[in-house]
Amino acid sequence: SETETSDGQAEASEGGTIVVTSVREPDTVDVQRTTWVDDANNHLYEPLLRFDFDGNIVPALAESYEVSTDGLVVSFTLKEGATFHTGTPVTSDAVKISFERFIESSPTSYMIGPLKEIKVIDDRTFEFHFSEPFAPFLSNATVSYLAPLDPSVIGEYSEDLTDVASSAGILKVSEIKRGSSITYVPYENFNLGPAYSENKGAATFDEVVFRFISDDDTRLLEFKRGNSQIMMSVPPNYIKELEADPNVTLERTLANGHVYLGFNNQKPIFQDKNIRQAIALAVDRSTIVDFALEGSAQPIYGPLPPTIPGYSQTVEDEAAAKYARDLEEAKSLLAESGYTETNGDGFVVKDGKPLSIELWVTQEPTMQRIAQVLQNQLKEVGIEIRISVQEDATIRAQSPEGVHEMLLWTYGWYDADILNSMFGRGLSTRVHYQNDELISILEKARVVVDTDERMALYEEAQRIIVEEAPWVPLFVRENVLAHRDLEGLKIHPITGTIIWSDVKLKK
Amino acid sequence: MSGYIVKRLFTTLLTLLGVSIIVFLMVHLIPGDPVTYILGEFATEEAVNKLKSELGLDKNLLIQYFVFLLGVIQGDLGTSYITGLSVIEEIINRIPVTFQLAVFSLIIGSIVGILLGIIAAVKQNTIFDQLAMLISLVGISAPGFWIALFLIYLFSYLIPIFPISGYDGIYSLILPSITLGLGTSGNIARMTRSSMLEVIKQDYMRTAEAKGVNVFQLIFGHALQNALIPVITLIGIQFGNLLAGAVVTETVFALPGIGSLAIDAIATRDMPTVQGLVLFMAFMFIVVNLIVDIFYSVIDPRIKYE
Amino acid sequence: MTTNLLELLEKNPEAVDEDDLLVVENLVIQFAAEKKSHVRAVNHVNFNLKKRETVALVGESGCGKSITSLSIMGLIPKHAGDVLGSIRLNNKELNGLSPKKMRQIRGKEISMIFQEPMTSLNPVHKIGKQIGEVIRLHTKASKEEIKVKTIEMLKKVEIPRPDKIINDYPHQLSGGMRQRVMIAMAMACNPSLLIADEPTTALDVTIQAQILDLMNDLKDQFDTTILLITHDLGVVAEVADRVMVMYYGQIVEEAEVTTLFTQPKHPYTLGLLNSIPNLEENKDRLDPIVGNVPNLGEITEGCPFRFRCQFALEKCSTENPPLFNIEKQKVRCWLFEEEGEVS
Amino acid sequence: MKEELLEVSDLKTHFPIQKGILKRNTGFVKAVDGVSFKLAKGETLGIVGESGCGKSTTGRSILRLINPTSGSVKYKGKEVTSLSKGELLKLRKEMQIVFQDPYASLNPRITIASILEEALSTHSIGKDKKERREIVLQLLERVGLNRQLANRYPHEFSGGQRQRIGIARAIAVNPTLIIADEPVSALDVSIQAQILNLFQDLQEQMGLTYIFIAHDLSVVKHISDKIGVMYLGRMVEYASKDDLFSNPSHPYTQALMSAVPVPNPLMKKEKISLKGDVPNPAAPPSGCTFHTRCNACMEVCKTIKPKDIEISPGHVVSCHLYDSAYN
Amino acid sequence: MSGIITSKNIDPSLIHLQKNNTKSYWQIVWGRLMKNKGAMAGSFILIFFIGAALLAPVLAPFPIDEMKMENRFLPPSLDHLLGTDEFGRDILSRMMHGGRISLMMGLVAVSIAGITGVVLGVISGYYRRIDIYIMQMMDILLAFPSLLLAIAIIAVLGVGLTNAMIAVAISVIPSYVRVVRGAVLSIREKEYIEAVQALGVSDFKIIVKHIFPNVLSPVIVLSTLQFGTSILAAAALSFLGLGAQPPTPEWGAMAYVGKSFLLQAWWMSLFPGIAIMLVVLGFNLLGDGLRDALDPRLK
Ligand SMILES: Nc1ncnc2c1ncn2[C@@H]1O[C@H](COP(=O)(O)OP(=O)(O)OP(=O)(O)O)[C@@H](O)[C@H]1O
Ligand SMILES: Nc1ncnc2c1ncn2[C@@H]1O[C@H](COP(=O)(O)OP(=O)(O)OP(=O)(O)O)[C@@H](O)[C@H]1O
Ligand SMILES: [Mg+2]
Ligand SMILES: [Mg+2]
Repeated sequence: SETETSDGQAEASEGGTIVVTSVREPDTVDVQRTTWVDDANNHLYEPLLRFDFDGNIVPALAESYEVSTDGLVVSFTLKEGATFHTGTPVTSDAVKISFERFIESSPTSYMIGPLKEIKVIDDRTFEFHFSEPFAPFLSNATVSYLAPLDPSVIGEYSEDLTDVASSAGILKVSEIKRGSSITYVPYENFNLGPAYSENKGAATFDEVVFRFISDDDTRLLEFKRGNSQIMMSVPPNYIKELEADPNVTLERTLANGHVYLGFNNQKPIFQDKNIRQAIALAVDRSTIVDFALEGSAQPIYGPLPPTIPGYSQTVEDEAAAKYARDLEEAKSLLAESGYTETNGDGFVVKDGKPLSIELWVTQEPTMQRIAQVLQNQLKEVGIEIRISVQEDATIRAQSPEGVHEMLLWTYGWYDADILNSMFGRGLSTRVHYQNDELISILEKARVVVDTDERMALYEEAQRIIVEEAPWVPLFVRENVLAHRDLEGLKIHPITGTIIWSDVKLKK
Repeated sequence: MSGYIVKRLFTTLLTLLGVSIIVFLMVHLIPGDPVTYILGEFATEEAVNKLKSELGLDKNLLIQYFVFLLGVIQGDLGTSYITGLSVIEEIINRIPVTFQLAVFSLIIGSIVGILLGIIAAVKQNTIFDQLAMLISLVGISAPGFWIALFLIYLFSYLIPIFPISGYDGIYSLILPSITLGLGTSGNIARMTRSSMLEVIKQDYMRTAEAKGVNVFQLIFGHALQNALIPVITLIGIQFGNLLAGAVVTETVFALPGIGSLAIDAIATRDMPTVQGLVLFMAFMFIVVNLIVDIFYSVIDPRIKYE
Repeated sequence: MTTNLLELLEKNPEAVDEDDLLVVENLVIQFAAEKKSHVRAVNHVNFNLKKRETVALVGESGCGKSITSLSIMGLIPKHAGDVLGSIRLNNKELNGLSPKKMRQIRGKEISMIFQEPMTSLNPVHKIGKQIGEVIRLHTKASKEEIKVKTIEMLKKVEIPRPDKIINDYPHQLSGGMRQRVMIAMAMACNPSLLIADEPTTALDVTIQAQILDLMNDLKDQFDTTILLITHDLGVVAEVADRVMVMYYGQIVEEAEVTTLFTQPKHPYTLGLLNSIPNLEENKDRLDPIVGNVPNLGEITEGCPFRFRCQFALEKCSTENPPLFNIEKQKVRCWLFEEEGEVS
Repeated sequence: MKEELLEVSDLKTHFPIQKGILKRNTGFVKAVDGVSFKLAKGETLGIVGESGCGKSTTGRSILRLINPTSGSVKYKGKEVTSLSKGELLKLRKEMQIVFQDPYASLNPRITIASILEEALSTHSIGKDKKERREIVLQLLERVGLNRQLANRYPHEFSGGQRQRIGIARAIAVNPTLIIADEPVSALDVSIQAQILNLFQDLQEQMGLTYIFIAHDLSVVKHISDKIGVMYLGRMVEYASKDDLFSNPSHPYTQALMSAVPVPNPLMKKEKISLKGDVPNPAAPPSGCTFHTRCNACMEVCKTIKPKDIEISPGHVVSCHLYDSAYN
Repeated sequence: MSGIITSKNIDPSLIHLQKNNTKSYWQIVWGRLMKNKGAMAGSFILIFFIGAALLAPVLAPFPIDEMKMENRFLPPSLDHLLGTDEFGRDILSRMMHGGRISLMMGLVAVSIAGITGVVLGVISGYYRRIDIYIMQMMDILLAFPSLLLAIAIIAVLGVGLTNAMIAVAISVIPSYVRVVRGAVLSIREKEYIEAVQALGVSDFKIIVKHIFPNVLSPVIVLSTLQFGTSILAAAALSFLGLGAQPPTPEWGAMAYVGKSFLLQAWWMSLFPGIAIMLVVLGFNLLGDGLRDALDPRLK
């Protein structure tokens, strides 16, 4: 129920409180102490680099950067006049102190690669020296984990920055009510607005309140009643409902990763490629997308989603052709491996043992729906799926030990190096797939400095993965965000984060 | 009287000790390594070992328990694996909401329950009795989450007079308190009724009647105090159940209480938090029952001199 | 039998006797039983209590002694049973009195003490409060006066240190003490009638002797009439002036205490006296009444005692005898049809 | 002199009073504190005393339903207090008990026939089910109940009838000694007389020996050959019935006798009234436990426990009045 | 032997007054139960639900796991009496099958708790020496509010139907122990126990023959009530996502899933919720009726 002015344009105003309802409360606002950053605290931090809307790496806190030809040194020049929330200027020394703390204590410190040292050249110039080339570094430097923190605060509070978080992002913390909400206010001296936003300075609203409501329905009701302007993570089943509401705008962005059905490739049954491919052939992605996700996803066949540089449309098309649902083909692959339907119960057997696989799923309702659909689809080729619901944490902790048979899991990253994390030597904690050829390609891609060359390597790697089918990529989720009564809200198409610079409340 | 209290305090201490052992074992029997969880799966062996010794996980179980117990005695329930915050602080942050919620529901439940119970007992075997008992049975039988959904749909969505979720002062607690209070009132009503009926049969009630006491005084002056003795125990137990029942209610109403903290902690396997919470709630429960017991001896003079 | 109730009433025009404190006429108490019928627990009971008299009501368990007394107090709840007939205290009809009026009589004009001193006091109230409550209910005394009166009453029932006892709870007292407190409570408003329902049954003999003494003393002090309900013939012999013997809801014999013990007429009374061992004489064998005390509703016609009676006549099984007057004694037995006249 | 069947000497049974946090024993209820008597076969010993004085505990201790604290109980010359489990089972066949409460003493869930059957099968009486059934029916008749009632449940009987069933259970195993713990206290006078007669009949027929506990002195007098008067765990006077009544010697016995109301309004006897209440057995008075209520109390009574003194053969009194040392 | 009995001694009144109407305890209880309106209503509800659950394989109109996407979110209609869910599965059919799970959860939880509780309770009540230890243990268990205890147990055992049942069962044990112990204590004081002890009957026989049957009625009453409580607790756990997991059509889990579709398909959570409430209500009504009917105060 907004009032429209005579010329049909809703008037926007400065100031006001924007309420965002979000699902998960950040563990902490100290980004160097967590493995989880999302929209609820991303805006606190200003990384050195960022992606533009096309996926190119562009300067952010850094004015410019340069990679040496041997790939061992990356040098940055900081923008003039950037300050942390406390007013402390962002200097090379500050960056060094912050990164040292990061390396020492962040659970994600591996992101910085084989860093030898940080050399401060002058107030605004510094160099990262690596012991060997580390290609993913630039993409990693776009992520909040690697954003510098305020050394004045670190000095004072070193261990626990939870209540005093200070970085150089567009918003700063105003109040934290644990278990309930975090309130942010625009950082008044912010001047690092990216190229793709109109306003380069501080945001103009008064405050943003992130309220954390894990219950989907409650979150929805709050939003529908207008108690909140932004609803994050709209559950798929509410999309239709919200689309029908003229006051509501939905923003959909593809995730930086996909949901996949992962095999534990160490298990004897999955060392048989026929079985893996048969399962891949039995899956009907569009049904999953349409009915478990209410259409808010895009089916995917290849290893990388379009949102990660390194995605290749050709690979995707090849994969899609290879693994388009084909029940007959799946059945014959199974038969080739000795699994046939004999006893009339619809399930295939070999040596009297039915092909029955346990699938680990988290408690998330959507995942559970997907699992049920998968269960139905695999049943059509005679494979029995036993759904076993595990806590998120259990899966994280147990899957590296290889106790699972199959899991429904997801990944998200900004760089194709994720493939190394998934299949690299000793790193394949979810699918336990080790292929020397693949590993050597992936390792090479980590040290190659030239982007084109690197992308070519990734394409090669992807082809192997498609052929070998150590997992079944299912779909790329759409992150759906709903907002109302706002103007100027943009979502970054690659990272999916909210761009706060231009956001204004409608009157 | 003080002897009685000392005795109760001692058994309470014993119980607390048992509770702490169970809680401790529970957490340490869990499969899965907290260290992997904290550091993530890419952590180096060295880091793992370092953290292990920091957390004392390399010591034997008995020592670990004593360290834990020592901490507990000093009010230190450890730090969360996830947030790195002190568990006790986290709980203290969250407890006001849960506590208020439990207290309000208990007040609602007790008032409604005791009144229903009195009506049912005084009008035994009439339609009032049957109605009151049916109401209380429905209160007991209806799943809490279902009542919550129903109330939200009705009073927040269709007729928006209450906030749907979140905590914004006492007003936000009305629907959750009703949700929780309903089940409680059912239990209390039934207990009040049967206890009242029992008391009405007692000889001293006949004595009071023979004195010429009127019906009102008979019920409120003579019967109620006796009848409330078992009801008060029940209220004590209910308080504990309310704290636990808050888990469901807080989840549905998105209240920042210890119930929702518990669910989050379980989902993330944040064992120090789970451990701290369980210990804390058990502690609360025991303390409340202790208070109830002592309060008891005030209304039932027989206990004082036991 | 029910239909001519009114007739019966008419046939017995009130014999107004100045000395009569309580007159009970044609008292019938019936309880609802299965299938909409009802059973009579008390069946056409007539008696009167004179001022300053101690009358004992004896009979075996379940014969209706307690509910007779409760009906006088108006304590039989309406939904449980019907009380028919007339109960007059000082010529004032009590049966049918409004609950409010009845409350003013209870505790003030008629008091009652019960068998179980252990459970008859409210466990959560102090002794002083419980005694004080009667006084508060029936007089306009101030708090201070109530306390003084309470202590005075406790002194009267020979309780030591009454000013301390008023702050005690019942469970802190022994059985005998509690019964004294009950008596103090009953006598606090100086009632004209005290009903004592087996006041000493639960007590030891030595304590029983104390309590009986005390009741006798108080009776003289307060000019109270006592209706003593008991099954102990020894107690009856010691304290009663007059005795009524009850069997299956009826009074079967009524007489002065000496008459009853020396010349019992009803076979039941006789049987009772033969059943009890006696300290003062040696019997080799007792001579009990055969059979059992019948349950309520078991016997519907004839004399209810005939199954246990050695002298039962043909007539006994068809017709219930009326009360025959033989001098000052009354007997409900066909054996005395000739001798006596129907009262 | 007849052969002694039972000899109890200085029997003591103390119950710990558990108090405090650790359930430490903070004292003892001296429920039975030095009881001695002898009983010959075929005799009846009556025990009277006020409630809580330890009558039941005495009975139970003799039967070893409670293990006595000290003292000896000799049955047919054999020490009972030290019997092993197996020997105890044999004793159970010799000694039986009948209880006060006719409502609580029968299991409401099983028929009276199986209640009696159980007694028989426990001691392997009767060859088979059929024979035992026949014995059960005979037992019922023996206590004056109709055979046809065998398959009924306890709740279908009146108090007096139940008491008969209780007695049938006790005599089922053909015991020599029956301890009857207030078997008639809960009954109406007319029924009480029936049961007393039944006891006497059975004694005649089966040569039973009784310990008959009651608080009603007239009942005890009626049925007993010897009488023991108990006060606060002690037997203060013990004599043959005739001795006791012709020459009651302990002040308590005297008071008790005078307090019993006599069902004869023409006889007004002189009363000796006792002051005060029965003291708490957990905190009994010092010296002679009766001194607080005694009309003949001397200084010595307050401090020194009286000894048992045999004032005439078989007549024992525990009172300083008869102790030459103090008079 | 019978010769000594004079006919005078045998009670004449008894024979003619008490006709052949001898009834055992259980017959009396049955008679009382049949007269209790609440218990009858409760039984009726339960028979209905149990019948539906038992006959589910025969009666359920649709298979429970067949997905028909074209039938999604159909509101209640003649075809689908209770509507369909997000995969076009018939809710009625799923609920009929789900009833088996919910009832089974109650049954298993009550059986585990009942057996453990009765054994512990009898031991605790009969052998006083062990009593304080068992009771202290129960006090410790009781110190955890029951849902919390269940959640804590699940935190250890992991989520899932079986674990939820175990958790609920454990949290219920103390109430059995308390009730049974109380009953044993009061029965132990009864003279008839002493009488059989005096006869020399062994402890084991006394417990089995004399104590246990008397403990049975409070246990039956408690079990009936706990049945309801357990179903409720299990549903609450499922609702929190800790119990039964999809596609298992447990009612609590169905309500949980349905909750996500509250505004577009209210029937998905409404009906399972009602079913839980009715079944629990049924057990409570029956339990109350049993409590009255089993009242040991015969006559
Ligand atoms: N509320 C009632 N409903 C039905 N019957 C009742 C009720 N109250 C008493 N009775 C019956 O009335 C009869 C007389 O009872 P009452 O209590 O007067 O007996 P009593 O002579 O006092 O016996 P006792 O010596 O055992 O006290 C009994 O058979 C009893 O069962
Ligand atoms: N098991 C027990 N534990 C503790 N104290 C007991 C126990 N049994 C009896 N007593 C106490 O021992 C004393 C004697 O009890 P006992 O039952 O022998 O008395 P009694 O003479 O039979 O009394 P009554 O006439 O009331 O049956 C009482 O004070 C009683 O409280
Ligand atoms: Mg009575
Ligand atoms: Mg006794």
